[in-house]
Amino acid sequence: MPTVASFEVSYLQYLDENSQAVNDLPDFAKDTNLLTGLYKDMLFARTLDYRAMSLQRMGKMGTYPGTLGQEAVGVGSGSCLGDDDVLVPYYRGSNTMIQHGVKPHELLLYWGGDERGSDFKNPRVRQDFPIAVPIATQCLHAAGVATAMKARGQTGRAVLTEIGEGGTSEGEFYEALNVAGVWNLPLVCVINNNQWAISVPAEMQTACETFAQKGIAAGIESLQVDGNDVIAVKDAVGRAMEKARSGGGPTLIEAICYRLCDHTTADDASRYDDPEAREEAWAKEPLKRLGDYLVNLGAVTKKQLEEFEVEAKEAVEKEVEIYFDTILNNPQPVGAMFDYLYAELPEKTKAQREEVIARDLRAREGG
Amino acid sequence: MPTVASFEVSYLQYLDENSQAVNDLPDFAKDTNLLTGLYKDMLFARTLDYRAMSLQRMGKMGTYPGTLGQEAVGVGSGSCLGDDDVLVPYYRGSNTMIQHGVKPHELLLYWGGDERGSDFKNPRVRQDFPIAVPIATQCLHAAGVATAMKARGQTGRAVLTEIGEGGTSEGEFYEALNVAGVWNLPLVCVINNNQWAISVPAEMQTACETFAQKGIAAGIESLQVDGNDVIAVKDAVGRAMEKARSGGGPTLIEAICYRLCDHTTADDASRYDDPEAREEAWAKEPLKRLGDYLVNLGAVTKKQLEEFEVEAKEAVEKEVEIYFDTILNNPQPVGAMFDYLYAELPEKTKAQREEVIARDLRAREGG
Amino acid sequence: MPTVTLIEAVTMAMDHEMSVDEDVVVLGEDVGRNGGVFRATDGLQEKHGEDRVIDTPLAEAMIAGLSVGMAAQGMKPIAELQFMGFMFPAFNQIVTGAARLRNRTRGRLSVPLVVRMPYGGGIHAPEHHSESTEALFAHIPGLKVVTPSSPARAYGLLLAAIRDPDPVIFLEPKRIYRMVKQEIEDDGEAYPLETCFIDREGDDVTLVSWGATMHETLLAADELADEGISCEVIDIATIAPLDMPTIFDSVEKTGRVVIVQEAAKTGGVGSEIAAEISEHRLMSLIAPIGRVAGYDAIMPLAKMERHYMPQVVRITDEVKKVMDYS
Amino acid sequence: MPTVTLIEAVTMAMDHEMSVDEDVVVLGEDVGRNGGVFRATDGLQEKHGEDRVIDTPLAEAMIAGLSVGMAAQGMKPIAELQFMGFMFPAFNQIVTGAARLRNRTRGRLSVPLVVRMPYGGGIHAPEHHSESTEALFAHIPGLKVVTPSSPARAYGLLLAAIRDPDPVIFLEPKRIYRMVKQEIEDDGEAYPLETCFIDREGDDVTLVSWGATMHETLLAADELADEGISCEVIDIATIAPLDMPTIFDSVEKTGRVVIVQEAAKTGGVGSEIAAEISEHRLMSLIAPIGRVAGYDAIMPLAKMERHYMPQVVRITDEVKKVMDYS
Ligand SMILES: Cc1ncc(C[n+]2csc(CCOP(=O)(O)OP(=O)(O)O)c2C)c(N)n1
Ligand SMILES: Cc1ncc(C[n+]2csc(CCOP(=O)(O)OP(=O)(O)O)c2C)c(N)n1
Ligand SMILES: [Mg+2]
Ligand SMILES: [Mg+2]
Repeated sequence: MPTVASFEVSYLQYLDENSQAVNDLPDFAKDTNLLTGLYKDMLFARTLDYRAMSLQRMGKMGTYPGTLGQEAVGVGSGSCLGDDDVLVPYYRGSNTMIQHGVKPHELLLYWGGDERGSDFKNPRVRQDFPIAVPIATQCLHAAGVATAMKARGQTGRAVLTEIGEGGTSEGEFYEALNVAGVWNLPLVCVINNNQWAISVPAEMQTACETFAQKGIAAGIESLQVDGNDVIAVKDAVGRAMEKARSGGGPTLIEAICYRLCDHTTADDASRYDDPEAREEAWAKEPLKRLGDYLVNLGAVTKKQLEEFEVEAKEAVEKEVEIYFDTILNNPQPVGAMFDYLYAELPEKTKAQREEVIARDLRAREGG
Repeated sequence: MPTVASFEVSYLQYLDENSQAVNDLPDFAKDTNLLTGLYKDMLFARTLDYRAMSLQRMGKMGTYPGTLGQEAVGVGSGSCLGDDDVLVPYYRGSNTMIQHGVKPHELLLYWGGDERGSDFKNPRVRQDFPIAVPIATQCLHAAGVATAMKARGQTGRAVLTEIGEGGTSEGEFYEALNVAGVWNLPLVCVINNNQWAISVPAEMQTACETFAQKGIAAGIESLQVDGNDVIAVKDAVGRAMEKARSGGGPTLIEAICYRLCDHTTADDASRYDDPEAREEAWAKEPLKRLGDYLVNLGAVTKKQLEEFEVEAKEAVEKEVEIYFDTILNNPQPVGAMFDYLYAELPEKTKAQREEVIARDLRAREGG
Repeated sequence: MPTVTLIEAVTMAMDHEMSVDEDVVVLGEDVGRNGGVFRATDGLQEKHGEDRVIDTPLAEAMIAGLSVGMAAQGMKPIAELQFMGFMFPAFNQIVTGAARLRNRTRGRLSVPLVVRMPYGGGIHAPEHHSESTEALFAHIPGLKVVTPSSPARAYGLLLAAIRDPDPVIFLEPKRIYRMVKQEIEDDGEAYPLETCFIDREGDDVTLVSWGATMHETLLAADELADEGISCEVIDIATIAPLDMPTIFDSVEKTGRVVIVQEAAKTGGVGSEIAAEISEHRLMSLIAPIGRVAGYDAIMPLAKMERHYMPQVVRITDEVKKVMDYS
Repeated sequence: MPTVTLIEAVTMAMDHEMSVDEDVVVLGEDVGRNGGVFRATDGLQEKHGEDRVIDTPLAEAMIAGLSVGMAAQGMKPIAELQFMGFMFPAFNQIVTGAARLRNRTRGRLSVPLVVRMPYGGGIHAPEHHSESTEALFAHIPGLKVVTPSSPARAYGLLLAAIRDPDPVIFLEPKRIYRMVKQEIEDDGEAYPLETCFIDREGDDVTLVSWGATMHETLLAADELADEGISCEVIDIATIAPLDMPTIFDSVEKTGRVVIVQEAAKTGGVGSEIAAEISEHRLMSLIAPIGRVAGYDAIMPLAKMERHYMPQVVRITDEVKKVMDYS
């Protein structure tokens, strides 16, 4: 039987588990300031994460999906986004979003149960999509944004979207890649393969040996990267975005890491996760990976790393303050429930709006 | 970048376009009686097709999806089904269904607008699914049947399902393959790549160079066959079914042919099909392919081929008679609309059943 | 003025809006070269190009989801789903995507999208090609749902739908695609949404319908007029949000209502109309509210479909029942 | 007799039926090792094995479609969808697959399937986790739709659903998953479907509800009793097909009806109930039919959700309005 088509999936890593460079570093990674910046951003991510979880435990926030162990995926990908690019994130995309310009307090608002958290105020991200909770739906929105860019001949723009490895079992993921392939859309899709879909391990999602190979079904370029190595993530996503911006079409990138936290604050991973596997994964985690590298290189000192932590905590605290200030001193009026349903509220619904406002007023007046 | 996974798609053909054997024939194909049988079955398929279309033109049947040029795909696949296997067909699966034991007049009833056409009476096919019109839904049903077989430890049984190449763009197709892969289900999925999804050519569905490679996204064995070569189809599907029955898991098979008819009787392919491409495709069509081979071999004479045509016409006519007899002399009572909704009709709906029966009676009595 | 069928009016409206607004694009299965399986997009690709009349891969979720993304960028996609029976894969994107984006982002992003689809039975189509499930859309906040009952309304309402800044589900009653012709000026005049049309004035009973069954409803009104029963006939046209005041006014006048829908009776749009009347105009009623509807059964295949659907005689019978009530 | 919560009763029913019927299997996302995100399948995999309590890949269409195939082979799958907000990808398979197979094959194949899913708001869950769209299922011929309002009903109705030879959508009001405990004998006694429960007898007004809002409805009835208004309270339990005779009898007695639903008002199940009453018991009514419902708005995120939902005061206000009517 003659072979009529053949395919390969490659794997990209720059820093190995011991923070040793195993490949010639890409140019950007020769800039230790830039790397230190990435380190700080990952540290901010982790700090925000811990803080959000503590807020949730104190009953001051809703369910929150942590990103522990996945900081390199979000920070590395998000750092590749330019002013004209559009991010279409998934619910665990906080770090990607922040990299592009979403304010951390907006994320707190969203997960705290306030819709204004998706009304990103930074002009740079006004076109970005809000968090997608229904899994895989975001991939199609991303393909749609990319279709608009292509239809309007906007070279120089591209779309980044992300999904969990579990989400790749949804048909809409595949439909999005397929249309991106056949229309050669400026789309990059990053799979955060954190090994778990809530309690279901990656090997129970698919018989595939890689998640990257799912791109072969769409005829698009597909590769794997070490998702604990922010240099590898940034390099792969950066090149893919650049390719997309210049008309080269879509790319699928699987970033392999490990979800070191519970699925969300509503979950308890100890029910299903193997402590040993988790222990092993801790040894590979992205902050240590890059921190050790920078220290070994002499670019930063251990002491500086500790100072960064203090800075990160302060920065997070500022965001938490804005969050509290907003929900406590400036809550949404109840009529807001109706104010963004349509450009103009239908006649039929106006009485309902009045009712909810009147009821609220009455309740406040001590009814 | 090291390669972490690699894949190949191979192509199977035994008889080339000139009816020359290009490979050692599989054992079954050395039996010229068997091949003659396949020829007759394909001829029956084509004859039924033409007759169904003429019935439709005369207003005596509903919309009908022809199988011209695709007879080898249906007959070849269907001939691999055993008593214990289950077929989950798509709407263009008439020939596969007939091979397994569905009565041709049942298909006429179905497309003629009578639900009884899906109540297959042959015990051999009582478990087969009816035709699936919503594209790709059948793939999941097939995976479900295969799941039941596996759960019950029924080795020796397998499921065959089929889909058009256009249908592979639907997410449910991919979801079915993915679960079949990860659960190692006894499932064979045949893609009838007839080059068209109504008016949309195959190259507008996907960037893939083969439809077979879509199986790589599910981690399952995938190959291409010449869909005009019934020997190749039968060989590939037969081996895949055998593998599935013995616990070897799923296979995806793309059979390449050409839709030589309109999409259905409601379509006019001349609006979009290129006459030259169609002309070329006629030269490769499956009946000619096998007929010439058998004549060249001396296994049948040209005269015999003509006799087969007469036989086929007679056989089709018998089915048409049963069809007419059923719809004219034994139509469904109107209450049937309610009789199979649930095992037992809900109280709430009983009055509606009585109403429709009473109205019908009144209308007949000349109201 | 061209004399056109309902489906030609649909084409005319899309053509008009594509000509004046370059953000308007058409996408779907077979809408391009083939001009749509019903020919609703006939000639549009030739005129406006392959970039604006786009044959998509075969995947309805994709068509809807892609449209959401395009619309969020300010384009105005008109997505065709081939039949209402095949809208279900797209339902997720319509409900969780299109209907919500404006609300979710407090107005930052919006979805000026039209999803067109032919619906309803009576053309002896194959399985899954004849259903009427408009009620599923009508229950979803954030959507508008519109259906025309004549060529002029098809033209005017589709223009309104395309120009509407929010997602509109535009349901085309395929049974009457070519039933009547009407003179229509291609002048780009849209009809208002959320507005019922009173197609016949009358005093004894209010008949409310939409889409294809407007045809039977008007025929029934004719027949009943011969018998001395004066029907007011309302085409709701916009299924959601409903213009109840027009219906209320009529009910105040007549005191009797019969609602005619092709969809299964239980949970149909007719139930909502009846519920609204029983909440807000109960005391105007002098007879029970009649609903003539498709049965709570699965739409039968061609041989039996006529028994399923509301025929004129079912409407006249119901009206007489309501009139005889005392 | 064990004293259990509603969710424990759900587990108990599945456990019971899996123990006596080997065709019963449970499948869904995280139902196995994790015991379900709400723990509804807690302990089932340990007891019945990985082959019968199956963690699936993450794909709802797949879960539903697979279940149709399994059921057609005579298995009795209980499919869990994690939240009602994620049922949309499965809707195609539920409507075009599960609901129709018996009818399509004239009874040759059938789908003894239960699709379970938690629904409703009030637990401060994230976006898309709080909707109530039961009306979408209730409009589909071929489906049954059931929701319990107490642990005992959860147990009895779920057993009935599993034993039912046709597809049943079993909606679990997650807000009351752990609200009350009840003593239940694990005796395998099913409750009847298509049967309303009269939870409180009364003369002045009939309150009709289902699921979680039964809680507020009963509280409202208590409050109203203090004010001298006697409420009859009905839990419809089976949303489709509806047991209207029980409601009709009550309306004949009281002449007044208030329907309470958490879902958006327009096109909800309450509209169907009101429509049925206005068709068949109009003349028993001495006041307009009141509907207390979720607003026709998108369920707000946690901070505002309480304003969206029918609170006790909204019910008592509506009842008083209906009582004051003259
Ligand atoms: C369509 C849909 N189904 C189910 C869920 C519930 N759910 C939320 S997260 C999750 C697991 C996702 O795993 P994965 O895709 O690997 O992403 P991760 O959470 O690991 O980042 C599930 C099942 C959902 N949000 N959307
Ligand atoms: C879900 C769904 N969408 C759309 C259709 C309408 N439709 C029927 S056949 C067809 C084209 C299918 O092409 P392909 O899958 O290649 O199969 P073929 O008809 O060529 O055998 C379409 C779009 C359908 N039946 N189901
Ligand atoms: Mg994951
Ligand atoms: Mg095809």
